[in-house]
Amino acid sequence: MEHASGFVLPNSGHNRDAEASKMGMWLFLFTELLLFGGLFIVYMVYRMINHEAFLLSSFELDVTMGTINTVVLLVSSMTIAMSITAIQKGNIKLSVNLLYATLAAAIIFMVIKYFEWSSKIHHGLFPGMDYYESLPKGEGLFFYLYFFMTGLHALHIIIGAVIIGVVIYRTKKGLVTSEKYTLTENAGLYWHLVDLIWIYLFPLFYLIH
Amino acid sequence: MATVSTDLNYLQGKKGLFSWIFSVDHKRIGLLYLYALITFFLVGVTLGILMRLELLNPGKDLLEAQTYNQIFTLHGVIMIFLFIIPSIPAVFGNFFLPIMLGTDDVSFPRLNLLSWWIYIIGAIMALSTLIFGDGPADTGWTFYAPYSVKTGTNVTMSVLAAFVLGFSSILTGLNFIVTIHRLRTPGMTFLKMPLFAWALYATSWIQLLATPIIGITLMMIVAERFFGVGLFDPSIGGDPILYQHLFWIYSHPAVYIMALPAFGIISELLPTFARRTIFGYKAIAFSSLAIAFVGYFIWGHHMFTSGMSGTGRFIFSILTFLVAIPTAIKVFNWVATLYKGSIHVHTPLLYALAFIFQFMIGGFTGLLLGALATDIHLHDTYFVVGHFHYVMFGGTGFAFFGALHYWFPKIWGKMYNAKVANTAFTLLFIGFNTLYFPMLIAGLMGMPRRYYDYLPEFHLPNMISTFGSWILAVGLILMLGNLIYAYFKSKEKPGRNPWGGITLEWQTQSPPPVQNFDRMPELPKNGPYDFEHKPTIKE
Amino acid sequence: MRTGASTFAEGVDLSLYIIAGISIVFLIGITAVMIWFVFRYNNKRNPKASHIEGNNTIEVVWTVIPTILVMIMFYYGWAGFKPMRNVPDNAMVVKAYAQMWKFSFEYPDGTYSDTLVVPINQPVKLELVSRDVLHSFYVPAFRIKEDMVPGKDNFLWFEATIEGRYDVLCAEYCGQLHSYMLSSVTVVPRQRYDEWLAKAAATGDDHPGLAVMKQNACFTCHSIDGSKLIGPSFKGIYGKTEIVVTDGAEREITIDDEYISRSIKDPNADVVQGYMKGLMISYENTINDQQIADIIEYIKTL
Amino acid sequence: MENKNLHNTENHKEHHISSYKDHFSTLLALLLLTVVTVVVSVFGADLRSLSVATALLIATVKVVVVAYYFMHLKYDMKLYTWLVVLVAVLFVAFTALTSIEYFNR
Ligand code: HEA
Ligand code: HEA
Ligand code: HEC
Ligand code: CUA
Ligand SMILES: [Cu+2]
Repeated sequence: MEHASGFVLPNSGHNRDAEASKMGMWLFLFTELLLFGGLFIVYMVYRMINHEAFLLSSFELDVTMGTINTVVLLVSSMTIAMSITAIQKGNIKLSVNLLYATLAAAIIFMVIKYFEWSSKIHHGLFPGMDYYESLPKGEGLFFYLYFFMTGLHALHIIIGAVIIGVVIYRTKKGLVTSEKYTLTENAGLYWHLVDLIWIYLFPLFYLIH
Repeated sequence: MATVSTDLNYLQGKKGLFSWIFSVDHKRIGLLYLYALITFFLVGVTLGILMRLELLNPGKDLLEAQTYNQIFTLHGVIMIFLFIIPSIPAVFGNFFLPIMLGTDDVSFPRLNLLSWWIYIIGAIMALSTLIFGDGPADTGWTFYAPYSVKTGTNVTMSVLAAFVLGFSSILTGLNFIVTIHRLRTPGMTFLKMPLFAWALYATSWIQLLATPIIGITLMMIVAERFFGVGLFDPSIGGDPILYQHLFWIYSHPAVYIMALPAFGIISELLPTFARRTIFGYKAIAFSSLAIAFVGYFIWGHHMFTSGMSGTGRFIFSILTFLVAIPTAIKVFNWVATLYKGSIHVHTPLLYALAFIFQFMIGGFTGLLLGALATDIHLHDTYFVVGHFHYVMFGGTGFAFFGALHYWFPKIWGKMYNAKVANTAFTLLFIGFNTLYFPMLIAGLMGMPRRYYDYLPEFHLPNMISTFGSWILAVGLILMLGNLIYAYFKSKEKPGRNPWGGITLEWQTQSPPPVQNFDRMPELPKNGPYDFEHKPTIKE
Repeated sequence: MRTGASTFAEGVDLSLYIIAGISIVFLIGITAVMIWFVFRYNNKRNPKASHIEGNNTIEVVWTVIPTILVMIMFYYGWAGFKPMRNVPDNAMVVKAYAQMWKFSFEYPDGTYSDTLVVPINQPVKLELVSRDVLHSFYVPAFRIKEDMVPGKDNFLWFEATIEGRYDVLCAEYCGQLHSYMLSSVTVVPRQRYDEWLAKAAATGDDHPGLAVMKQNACFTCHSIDGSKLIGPSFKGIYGKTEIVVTDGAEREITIDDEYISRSIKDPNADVVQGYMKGLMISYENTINDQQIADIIEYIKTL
Repeated sequence: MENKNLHNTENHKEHHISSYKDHFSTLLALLLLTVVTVVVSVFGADLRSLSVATALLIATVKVVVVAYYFMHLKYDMKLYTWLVVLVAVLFVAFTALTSIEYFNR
């Protein structure tokens, strides 16, 4: 910003600084990682003291669905990464289409998650339900954590989807260009984080056999 | 480059409430924090006085047991989450970090405003428990499960408030880190950065990387209170001690969120008033990072009697002692900075000296708590209460007051009455020690904390302590009164650099212009405290 | 510091003196030096400052010395603590129960008592059990403290060395009457201990319901004389109608066998108007149906 | 006026643009790892604790791949890589200290 007395401070908080936005995004991702980190610690400890129960409960989860969802998320990670490449190369249309593809993946993920959750809830496994209350020691914790962690993760998927929606809108309006694509980049970072967390959730809940 | 400035200062320009609460100017946001903080501090302090009155004599005096329990919880929550954690970074960090770095704002000015709003929302939530729901929580600020899950008071709201406040803290930290990385003026390398900036840098990392853990932990408590399945309930395979682990994984590092910025303030005050370069710049800068880092791994010292394993106690105790070393390094370097200086004794320096003295007592009592044998006896007694008031109030609180007196002329372009300020300081110092030293004695005698009533043998220390609280109260009122009077009535214009300071904020006008500088800031030749080659500052 | 009346006192006090001793030397030393500098290098005496940037040797010195000192402190702390976790084989085992806001003790022969009586020079192991929330068993004179965690088998042990009566305090915040959760431990010669135990073991002639209620500390919260404590008084409640809150809705009930039994097994299902939810815990697993019947019989007599 | 910050000691010179092909290969690698981890744990169920370790190990490899290529760590300032390592160290230390405590109960 220019000063009344006619000089410009070389580095200014009011200037556009793409690197700063990216750094801010990374730092934010760290906090997200540790947010889940707390839950992973809970998971670890409870698994340690309820070893067998966790093992037994994990058989209740549907590996096929989990695997499909993993694949969906990985593909979506690729599409959004490609979308950044596209915008960098100035290919606005392709970039938007790839974002749509990512959005579609997010929706598929949520739909599958919906079916998974509803079948669990149908069995009365949601915390507070009768069947849940009657579970043997330790198994209840497994499902509690399952719902808490995948629920929080799903919340992140929704937020990510909204962000991607915003990027699509702004790209279409021409506010994101091959010169100014920080927004797409940051949305990409966020989306990858969602993927990262799932990469750990998947084996911890579905595959520990 | 103009010599006479035509810039408006940040207090002029837009007027009116909205121009403040929606301002993205880091200086205005800093002051918004200041006013909010002082308000909450006064609420917290009044609760403190009430507790002391109740504890003046054994037996019931003026409060019900339940009320007392709610009061100390609210006192703790206000003091920790609303006052001391934001205090120095949010007020002085916001105001001075960009100026000290030679830039015009933080990296994300709007995010900065958002942090303040989140802070206010969190604060309103915390205080709303006074009016709505079933009254403020009665769990202690630690919210230990399973009691916090069982009690009928409004724990949910208090916990949600702490959660929201955590966000504010995270965003401020994030903003500062990026600002420090991106916006230093050319020529100011990391090793030429003022030590206050270093301290904030280390603090910000703790805010960023520790706060999420408490966020999620508190969410678990909320979920517990809604679904009531017993995440920490042993009968279904849970473990109440796990809650404590998670809580302290955040809350121990959090005590360094409180302490490090205060260290930064002291590192600014001493060279200014000794008119010489600081002793051991690098040692002080890096020890902040060391404290921040080691501080992550010693949370277990709050749980020595919880039934942790022997190995756990061993490891946490030894690591706790390690954290004393970087702190020791700082203290020694500070004292050495006074050596062969040319010392000007002004109010801020007095606060700095009192800080060193009181923080040492706080730190040494910390060592007694960190040793296994003694902690078994002292854990959860008034010794701990004495310890943390010494470090938090005697340390950070005094540093905060010192900073307030140091930067008062810069922030408002006015000057307070030095005599009154010194008198207030003396009262605060005497009152403080009369209030808290007897608590250490009571603790050694075995008086547990969070006690509404106590056995007659603890009467004497409690009585002295309550007397101390009155002296302290008088000192505090005098100090605030003096500053408020100066704010409204002072005619004295302190000029750019009343203390002969060297960091960049002293090169600009008092109060600073909207853009922070009215001329290009000039860095001293060799590092930030190079008083030998101090740039001349024309009015 | 009060007199140490157990074998641990020596170790704890020694580490206390060592750490406090080193600390006080540093505290006084550093403060004195600081004040001296402020005085000696005052700008009037020393108008021109010397700009000393630092000195690596001295930095190393004042890093290494405190490191050594804190390791010494750590060592004594550890040494004083270590015996606390190694229970001798000949220890007498007593179970200590805690619940809001009362301690009770169960002796090897099944005797219950509100206060602890132990023989002198006899290692005693306390198995710590909490029935509701966290409590902490604290005897300042013995320098012992350990949390009582629901669902976890904690323990501590001690060997008393001086006869007398010492305070037992609850050191972990546990709710409204935390500060009144007191008991005592009396140290007596072996012979007096045996006598006491024999007398305490002899069943009293209390009403069986009263005995059960005493054992479960119902009277910390309920009175039998009509005065209101934490919970409603038992005086004359049998057959009375009152308003309770069930799932947030108020309704009127009559106090009968079934209601009392439910109040004991699931107290939070119906909460008496004007009282707080969550305070009384379920006694479903501690009091059996026969005992509940006794309690009801007893309440009827009030 | 579009003025960027002059301060460039930490800026790197050129923005690297990853090709579509690179992204696709990365995806293939990730899918392969997914297949491996599912196979190991579903069909190697008797390996039990071994399969936990392998599952976590493979997950970590996947995470590194995502971070390195998709999240562009490979081409960004080294600072980011260091910070990610720092966060990882911190988290591992938290879990390690906690589990030491619980293992020795
Ligand atoms: C500003 C906040 C702050 C700071 C800086 C500290 C600093 C320290 N604290 Fe404190 N602490 C609290 C705030 C703080 N604490 C709070 C709020 C609680 C209670 C929470 C609750 O339960 O409600 C607490 C509780 C607490 C406990 C738990 C007690 C218990 O509940 O049983 C312990 C135990 O180890 C401890 C230890 C320490 C140590 C070793 C330091 C060290 O960092 C101190 C280091 C400093 C020095 C050692 C002095 C300076 C050094 C020299 C002058 C050089 C000479 C030195 C040597 C020769 C070694 N603290
Ligand atoms: C920065 C932190 C901070 C500060 C500054 C203080 C300040 C004070 N605290 Fe604080 N205290 C805590 C943090 C702090 N406290 C925490 C974290 C706890 C633990 C809570 C828990 O256990 O969960 C605690 C617990 C605690 C206890 C222990 C309660 C118990 O365990 O039973 C006591 C007891 O005396 C106490 C007293 C005081 C007093 C007398 C002050 C004094 O400093 C207050 C001095 C008062 C004045 C100087 C009054 C001045 C002004 C006025 C009276 C005017 C008011 C005017 C208007 C409102 C217009 N505090
Ligand atoms: C920690 C305090 C506490 C303890 C200990 C306690 N209670 Fe209660 N009790 C309460 C409170 C508070 C209520 C009222 C709220 C409610 O109904 O849950 C209550 C309600 C009751 C009622 C219903 C009274 C009415 O007027 O409807 C009965 C019966 C009762 N308790 C029996 C017992 C028995 C028997 C014991 C011991 C084995 C016991 N309580 C121990 C706190 C306690
Ligand atoms: Cu029981 Cu405090
Ligand atoms: Cu701590």
